[in-house]
Amino acid sequence: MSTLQPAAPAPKKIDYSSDQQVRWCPGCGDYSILKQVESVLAVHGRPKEEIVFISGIGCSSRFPYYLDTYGMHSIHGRAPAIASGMRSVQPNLSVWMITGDGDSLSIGGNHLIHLLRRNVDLNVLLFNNEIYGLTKGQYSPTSPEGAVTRSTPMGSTDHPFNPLALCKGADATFIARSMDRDPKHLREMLLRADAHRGTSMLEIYQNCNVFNDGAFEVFTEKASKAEHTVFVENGKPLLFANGTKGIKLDGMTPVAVDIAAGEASVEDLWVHDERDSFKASILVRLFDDPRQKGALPRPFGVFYVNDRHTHETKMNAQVALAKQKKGPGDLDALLRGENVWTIG
Amino acid sequence: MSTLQPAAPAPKKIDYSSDQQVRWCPGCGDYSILKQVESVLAVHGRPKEEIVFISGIGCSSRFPYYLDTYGMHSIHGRAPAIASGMRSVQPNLSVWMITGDGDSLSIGGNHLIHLLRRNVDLNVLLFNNEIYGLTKGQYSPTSPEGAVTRSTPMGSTDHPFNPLALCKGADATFIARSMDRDPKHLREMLLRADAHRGTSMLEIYQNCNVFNDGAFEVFTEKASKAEHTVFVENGKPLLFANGTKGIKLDGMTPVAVDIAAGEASVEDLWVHDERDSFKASILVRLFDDPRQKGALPRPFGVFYVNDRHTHETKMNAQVALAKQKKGPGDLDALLRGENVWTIG
Amino acid sequence: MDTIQTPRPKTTEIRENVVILFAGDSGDGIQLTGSQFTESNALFGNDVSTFPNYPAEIRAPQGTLAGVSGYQLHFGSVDVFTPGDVCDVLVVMNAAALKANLNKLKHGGTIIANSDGFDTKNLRLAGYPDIENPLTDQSLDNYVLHSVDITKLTRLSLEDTSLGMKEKDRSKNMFVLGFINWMYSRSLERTKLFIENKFKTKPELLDANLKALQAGYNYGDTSETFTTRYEVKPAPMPKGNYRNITGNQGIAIGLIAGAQKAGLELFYGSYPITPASDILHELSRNKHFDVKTFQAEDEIAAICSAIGASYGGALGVTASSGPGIALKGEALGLAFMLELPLVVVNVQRGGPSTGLPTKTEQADLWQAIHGRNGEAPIPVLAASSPTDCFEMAFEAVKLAVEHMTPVILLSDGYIANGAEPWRFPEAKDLRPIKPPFATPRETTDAEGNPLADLETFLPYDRDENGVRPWAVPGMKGLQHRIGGIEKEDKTGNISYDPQNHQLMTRLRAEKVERIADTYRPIRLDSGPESGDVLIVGWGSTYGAIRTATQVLQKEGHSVAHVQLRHMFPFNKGLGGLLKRYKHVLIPEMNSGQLRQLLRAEYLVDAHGLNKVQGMPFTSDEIRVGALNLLNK
Amino acid sequence: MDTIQTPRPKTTEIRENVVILFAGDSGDGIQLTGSQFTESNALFGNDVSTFPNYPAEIRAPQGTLAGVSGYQLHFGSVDVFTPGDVCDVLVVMNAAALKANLNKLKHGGTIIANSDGFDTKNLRLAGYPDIENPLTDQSLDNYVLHSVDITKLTRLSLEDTSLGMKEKDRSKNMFVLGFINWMYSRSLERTKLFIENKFKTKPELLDANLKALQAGYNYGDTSETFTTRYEVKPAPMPKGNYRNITGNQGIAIGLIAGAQKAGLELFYGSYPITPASDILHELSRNKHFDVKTFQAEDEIAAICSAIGASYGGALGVTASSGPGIALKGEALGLAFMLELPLVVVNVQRGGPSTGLPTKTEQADLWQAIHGRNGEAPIPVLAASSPTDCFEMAFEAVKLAVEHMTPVILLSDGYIANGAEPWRFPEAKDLRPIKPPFATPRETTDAEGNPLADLETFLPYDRDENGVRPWAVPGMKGLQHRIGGIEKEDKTGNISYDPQNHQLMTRLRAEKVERIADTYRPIRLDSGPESGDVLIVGWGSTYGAIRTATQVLQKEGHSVAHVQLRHMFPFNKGLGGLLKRYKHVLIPEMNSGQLRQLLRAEYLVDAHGLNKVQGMPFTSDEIRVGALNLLNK
Ligand SMILES: Cc1ncc(C[n+]2csc(CCOP(=O)(O)OP(=O)(O)O)c2C)c(N)n1
Ligand SMILES: Cc1ncc(C[n+]2csc(CCOP(=O)(O)OP(=O)(O)O)c2C)c(N)n1
Ligand code: SF4
Ligand code: SF4
Ligand SMILES: [Mg+2]
Ligand SMILES: [Mg+2]
Repeated sequence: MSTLQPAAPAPKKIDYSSDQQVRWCPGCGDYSILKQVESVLAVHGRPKEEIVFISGIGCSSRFPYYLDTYGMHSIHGRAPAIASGMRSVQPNLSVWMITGDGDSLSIGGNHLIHLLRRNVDLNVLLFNNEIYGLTKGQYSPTSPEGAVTRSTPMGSTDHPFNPLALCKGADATFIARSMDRDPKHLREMLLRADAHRGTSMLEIYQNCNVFNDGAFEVFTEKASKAEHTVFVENGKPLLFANGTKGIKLDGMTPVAVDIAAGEASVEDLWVHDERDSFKASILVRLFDDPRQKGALPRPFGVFYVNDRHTHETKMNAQVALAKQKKGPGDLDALLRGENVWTIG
Repeated sequence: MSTLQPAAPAPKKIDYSSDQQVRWCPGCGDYSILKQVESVLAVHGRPKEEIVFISGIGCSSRFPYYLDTYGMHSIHGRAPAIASGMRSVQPNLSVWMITGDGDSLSIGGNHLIHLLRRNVDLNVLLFNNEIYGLTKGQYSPTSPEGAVTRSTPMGSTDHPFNPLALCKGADATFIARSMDRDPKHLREMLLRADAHRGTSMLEIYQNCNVFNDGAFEVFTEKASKAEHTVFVENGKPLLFANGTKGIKLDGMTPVAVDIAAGEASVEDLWVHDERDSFKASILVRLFDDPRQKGALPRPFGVFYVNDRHTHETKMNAQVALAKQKKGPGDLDALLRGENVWTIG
Repeated sequence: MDTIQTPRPKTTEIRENVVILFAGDSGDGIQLTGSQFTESNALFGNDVSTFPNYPAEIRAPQGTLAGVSGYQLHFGSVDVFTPGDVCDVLVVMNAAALKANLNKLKHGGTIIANSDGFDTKNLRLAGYPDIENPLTDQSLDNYVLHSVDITKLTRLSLEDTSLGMKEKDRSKNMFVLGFINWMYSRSLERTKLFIENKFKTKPELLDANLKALQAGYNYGDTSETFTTRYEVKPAPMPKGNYRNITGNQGIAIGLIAGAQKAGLELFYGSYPITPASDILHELSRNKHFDVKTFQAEDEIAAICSAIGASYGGALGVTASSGPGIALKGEALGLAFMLELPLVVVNVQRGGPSTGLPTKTEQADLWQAIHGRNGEAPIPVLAASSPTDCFEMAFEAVKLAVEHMTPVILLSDGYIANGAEPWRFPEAKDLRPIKPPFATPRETTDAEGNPLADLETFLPYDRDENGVRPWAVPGMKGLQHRIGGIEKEDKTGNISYDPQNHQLMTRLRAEKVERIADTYRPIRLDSGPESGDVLIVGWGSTYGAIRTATQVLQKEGHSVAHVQLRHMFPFNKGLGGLLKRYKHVLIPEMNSGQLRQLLRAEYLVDAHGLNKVQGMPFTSDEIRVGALNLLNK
Repeated sequence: MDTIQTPRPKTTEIRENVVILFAGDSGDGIQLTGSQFTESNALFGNDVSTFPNYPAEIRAPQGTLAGVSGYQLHFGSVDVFTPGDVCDVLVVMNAAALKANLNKLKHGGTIIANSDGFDTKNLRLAGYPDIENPLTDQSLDNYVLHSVDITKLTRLSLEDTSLGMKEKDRSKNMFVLGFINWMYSRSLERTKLFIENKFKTKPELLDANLKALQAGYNYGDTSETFTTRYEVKPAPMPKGNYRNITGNQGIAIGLIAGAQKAGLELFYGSYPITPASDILHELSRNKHFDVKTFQAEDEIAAICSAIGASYGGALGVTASSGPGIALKGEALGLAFMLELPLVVVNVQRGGPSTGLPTKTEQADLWQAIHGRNGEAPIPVLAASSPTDCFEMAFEAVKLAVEHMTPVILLSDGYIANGAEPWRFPEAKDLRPIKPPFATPRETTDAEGNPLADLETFLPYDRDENGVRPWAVPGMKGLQHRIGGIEKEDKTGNISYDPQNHQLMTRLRAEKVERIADTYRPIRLDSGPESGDVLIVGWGSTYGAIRTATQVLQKEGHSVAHVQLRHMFPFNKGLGGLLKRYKHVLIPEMNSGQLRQLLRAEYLVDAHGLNKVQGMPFTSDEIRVGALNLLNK
């Protein structure tokens, strides 16, 4: 992991961008994510050749072309499997996986949940724009019910995934959410994700201004942001609306309370604990439709962290152990096998 | 759903079994599941031709051959997709899906979670034997870490799925667990699953006595069962060890308490509520390794029920609505299109 | 340079056919301009053929070559089979559009350029050498250049609207459309109707677009520089009712027509992919035809859901493009083993792997015919034009349903997006389609006691065509189990018996071979029954080959043309036909896949003409290819 | 009938070769008996060939035909290439085993039957007509029948052990093994060693098995009914060190050897499937050779993880069987586009779809060669015997690594599980394998300022063989981006340019064609350089064809035999060779897939001999096929 590397004389941020012209639509949320990723890479100043970006297919998955690191723009939905194989034989590089809501939750859903349970050490950036961008606007597994898209003129009938609830169900060891329109928070989340050993799942709300403009407006726009978002921090109470409101647990059910109006005091509020698996499974379920009144705010931040062993550490340990037990492979012994007989 | 059918003069149970010889290994847990399913079918006495069993590939997936209903033994992992298409055009039959832990959680994982979020109305019986049976004993996504199998001579390094936690994460609307060795409970769970409208996910612990014998012994054998299992019932407190112990919630963390020893009284115990999504996400996580001391007992029963609309009802509603708006399709109008010109 | 003045008399010249290419930024509304002008000409009675050519990026950076979107239209008073090899007129909205397309303009051709799109920024983005402006330097002297500040003129025409600059500029394409309609003596009526209907709900935009359209038209009338208009008379097309249709529309409509004729629900399970997605979009708008569209989680689920639907008694259909079809191979084998109806459409694109998603190619023929494990022959059809997409889609449904087999239909990006006039049929004239449903039966007597003499239902008992009965869940007394493991003849029970496997392998193959008995006898598209060269085409090469053959024949060469629509099994007359010519030439947008199949089947030393550039053949490329053979 | 008495002198007869088939319930330990007796004979110096034949169910119901497991062994003092067409001796543990296999016994052959397995229950399960016992009625008069109550004798021999009846009966197979060793004059030493080692930790079972083994041996010595023993002298095999090897072992060892020779880690990504799983099991036991095995969630993840590993600088390998390979098509296209090393093994089984999982077939050749979207030629190899599996696996690694391309290796269930003696090589004698790694480079000067004159690294710049450099993440100064979209020549940047697509398509194809330059010149396996019939085989048909050709040649016919190991690209000498014979005969366990490829490539009117029964050819079937041609 990059965090473990001696930080060399930090190259300027510019260094990490490639000579390829960025080809997203003007105004696409992907630009700001690219910008923050470049700045985060610069923080560690990890040599370019020690960084790998692997993506699937989609607008978001064009990402690797724009960085002067190693990169693979693979096939639709398969980045987790490719990254797993790559990481299995390259335990010391910094590996990032770039994917979209269709790429990782539709065609790539199975690979994603297996990546998470195996806890392969890499950072997953899930660009969630609740639409298929590259194929020009069909609904995705995260599009809300009723979404009218090119493939659902009468409205989508599918209940959407709650991506982070799914990841929690798959025993992810790092779960966080951020958004394209909050560079500071995004940057922070990227650093946290990068610091975690294991699969870091970072969902990033990303605006597709061409096919699904404003999908996350209530969370990103000044006017509504405070009321509709809660930024969780470890050890801190769940406060929102500029500290005037909070979330408290009544039994196992989270409810919003107005602190200012004295409905409850800060002491009564739910205090965030990144390490509490049970609480995390509830936190990821704070997913009410913001259009409903009385809806709970949408949480952002690091919801859960767990230090389970990573896939490649155990895999390498077994190889080491095998060598220790049997000695480094002797090819002639292998060729001979157990029962040899000689003729002549 | 079968429950909605007028029960015809109930045919004898025998009626439902086909003329094909059952070909599981002697002693395989699959036999008892087959027996209970036949008896449950007999309860409703639904005409054979109105019942369909669709399976993937695996020992368990041989199931459909043994019933004289309609059945398809499809390909590995794809039963959910096939059943979804079939259900989309056959809203009135009783549809059952038979699958194994490899079939549905390894190769079929993505189809399963999408089946659950779409809430297609059918009953999923997941035969979990924590092993690949048909291919002669490789570890599966539910095999415990360290499992020594034909493909993991040094022990499995993968963290296993908690199948029902995964299903909850995928927003399943019915989640339950039972076991091959408890016919009475299994029968009850099958009836509950059949009664639910939407995808009923029933995980069944099944013993593979050839490649993974005794995987669930502690839960199924008299000696240990009481201490290691808790059978949840709606509205009832979580009691186990023949009522001498119970589970109480301390904050959001479930702990086992000894009622007999007066550590707590029944009133303090967690009362099960099938409709509580937050509680359900904790219940499915009661998954400690029974070999650890102080491990919580493994819950069985119906953990969660939710009445979300089913896939096919909405799909059919849109067709009906379209006809209502545009009138039943007029082929000539379609052929003509909008802009016609005539020559000659 | 151009200022508006009082009208002056203008002359009108007659043209037999015209090829015009509109090009600009993806944001410039080029596709709309092109398709609207196409409609006008078609409605007027011209024969037309079009070639929309999008950039791969949704909206590549403005002003760059990568961002150029083009729409080529060929319309004429004579038969038209291709969008044309070279253009007579090139309309460009900016420098990049000119740079990217000048090579397609014939010498002496006309350029209409939006001068505002040639400022220094645009010139740099387009990569013009030290920013020399082609509109002002002498570089375009071999062409007739009209440099018009379309942006300014459009803004002027909208001065009195309250629209912002951005919105005003969005109407540039309407100005162009108006002008072109004037230039080719078309009335604006149809276009106005279209606009009114499109902006029903947005009166402001409606008003603006109509204004810009009219302004463009008037500009032609009044401007000094344009002294002549052109007219292309109606084409002598067969009597009948016509509409325009793209290949993807043709497939969607053909599938619905087939399902309706068969009396079946249409279940379409698919996962979006360029260039096949429009079939999904089209079908999802037609639910009132008992169409159910299912956007699956991936291509495997898409085909499997379609198989499930067919098992459930509906017509299961799935479509994708190369990479997605590759994922369907295993399930296709299941459908083949189950012997259920299934239509699988592959709208081919440039490969391999992700390849060139927005470009056209024919390199998935082998995959269609051989891309499965085991002995699994499946009928493969190929559509040769947008209208033929309808015919072949209907044929695919008929074969799949009546022969209880999966059928693969090949189209490609070129005809999928290209449009042509279609003399559409009447529903009653379409061939009937008869599903071989099994007949439900009583299994008990009145008292509910099992009937004694009832023999077991045989799901794999075949009729004279080798077709098994379609017993659908819910049908009384026909319960049975099917699966992907080898089946016993007739009963369908699992069987590992060696002889039975050989027998079933043969029976399944024979059933598919028999499908060739249903074909019409093979027919030349044009040319002598025997002679020097037979050009064998398949799929979207049709138009280019047809045009080239006509030229060659006019030039007096002994060249014939046959277009294959059944790629497997082949038409029985094909072998004999091939032998009647000195040379056989096979133009393909791949490295010789049909050629390999024909050589193996008929041991004919066919020659290949192969183009793998993501672009369709020009008719001249085919003509030259044939001439090379003739001079051998 | 048989009671133990004092030993009597016995005669010994010499046999040139013997075919013996052990058959019984899946639970009877037949596979163990067979493989152990095989080892004894091999170690003694016989040439051997085996054919294990499992039921599809793990443990089909006891006593049923479905549950019969068989192990056929052919051993001789002469060259042995097949498990034998017909058996000399049939050992059956129950009625079903007899019923299922009697047709394989030659007339006058010997039957050794466990009479205890012929009680009424067993007879009914085996479906004998109204339970007539073949051992007692006259039906087996044409054979030499020895009915022995093996169960009883085994139990007797274990009387003084504390084992339960069930455990005792599990030793039946040891009794049989002991007896057979006696019958063929083999010492028990090796078997004893094996048992001791197997039951190290279970002294009771160890003791019991040794007792039963000895009892079987003694029984032969003492029993009245067996008056003669047989002896098969060592075969005249080339000098050297030998071991037994199955095809799946051969592949696993060949892969490891290749990786070691190339100095690469071996990453094996795979998903279990019959009959390929044993490769995974074998490799997972050899982690100390820097082998990493990854049991993926499905076949797509399996191949993708292998691609990722190759991208990471290891040797990525994946294996499966037909249905699983079908799922890998899309990713295979990616590997082809990326031009990374990758070995894909297909251990073929009966198809299509799930087909006959435990039976053998060769029907995935087309899938291997054509089963992808777009123009994606990939080298395809085929192994012809268990030992050849090693050779071809090593060759696959060499070609994949040195030519930076995915390579497909075809095996099948027959050779995968069959065993034969292998004169194994020494590591030092294996060919070297040189990965075309790019050379890392400095990009900055000592002060860390970027070097001025550094030109950009070109990941798709090819060497004289058209091979690109392998730049692995972590290598300094070589960062680059690759993907499945068409690439610009040399730079590898995305390119939609038509001419570039044509060029890259050609360059990728030429690189693969050039691989044929590395082949040894084509060599006949036997027969005249020209003549009446050339039998062209591929894969596991080798042994049967070789045996048949030898017979035909002895019979004086002009018949030659060539076995293809490179299915694509073909050996350059093949075309010329085919033309030197009147007829070409192609035996295949499919409906004619190689035949189709050869007809297309060489326009040769080859004849097919096709068997699709899930069973290998007998040499006589091939002989008859050739005779029919000769008499044409
Ligand atoms: C196998 C395959 N199926 C389908 C496609 C077409 N396709 C490309 S991207 C995409 C989905 C894009 O949506 P998302 O993953 O959300 O990425 P976004 O464009 O929104 O960033 C699809 C369906 C493909 N390229 N390959
Ligand atoms: C595409 C494909 N891949 C792999 C296989 C081989 N295969 C058959 S069943 C199976 C897994 C069986 O395990 P499970 O689903 O748990 O069922 P069980 O036999 O344990 O009941 C596998 C890997 C196959 N038949 N098809
Ligand atoms: S289509 Fe949407 S997601 Fe894609 S580049 Fe454009 S704005 Fe961004
Ligand atoms: S292998 Fe295991 S799961 Fe399969 S039939 Fe035998 S006992 Fe049952
Ligand atoms: Mg998206
Ligand atoms: Mg299992």
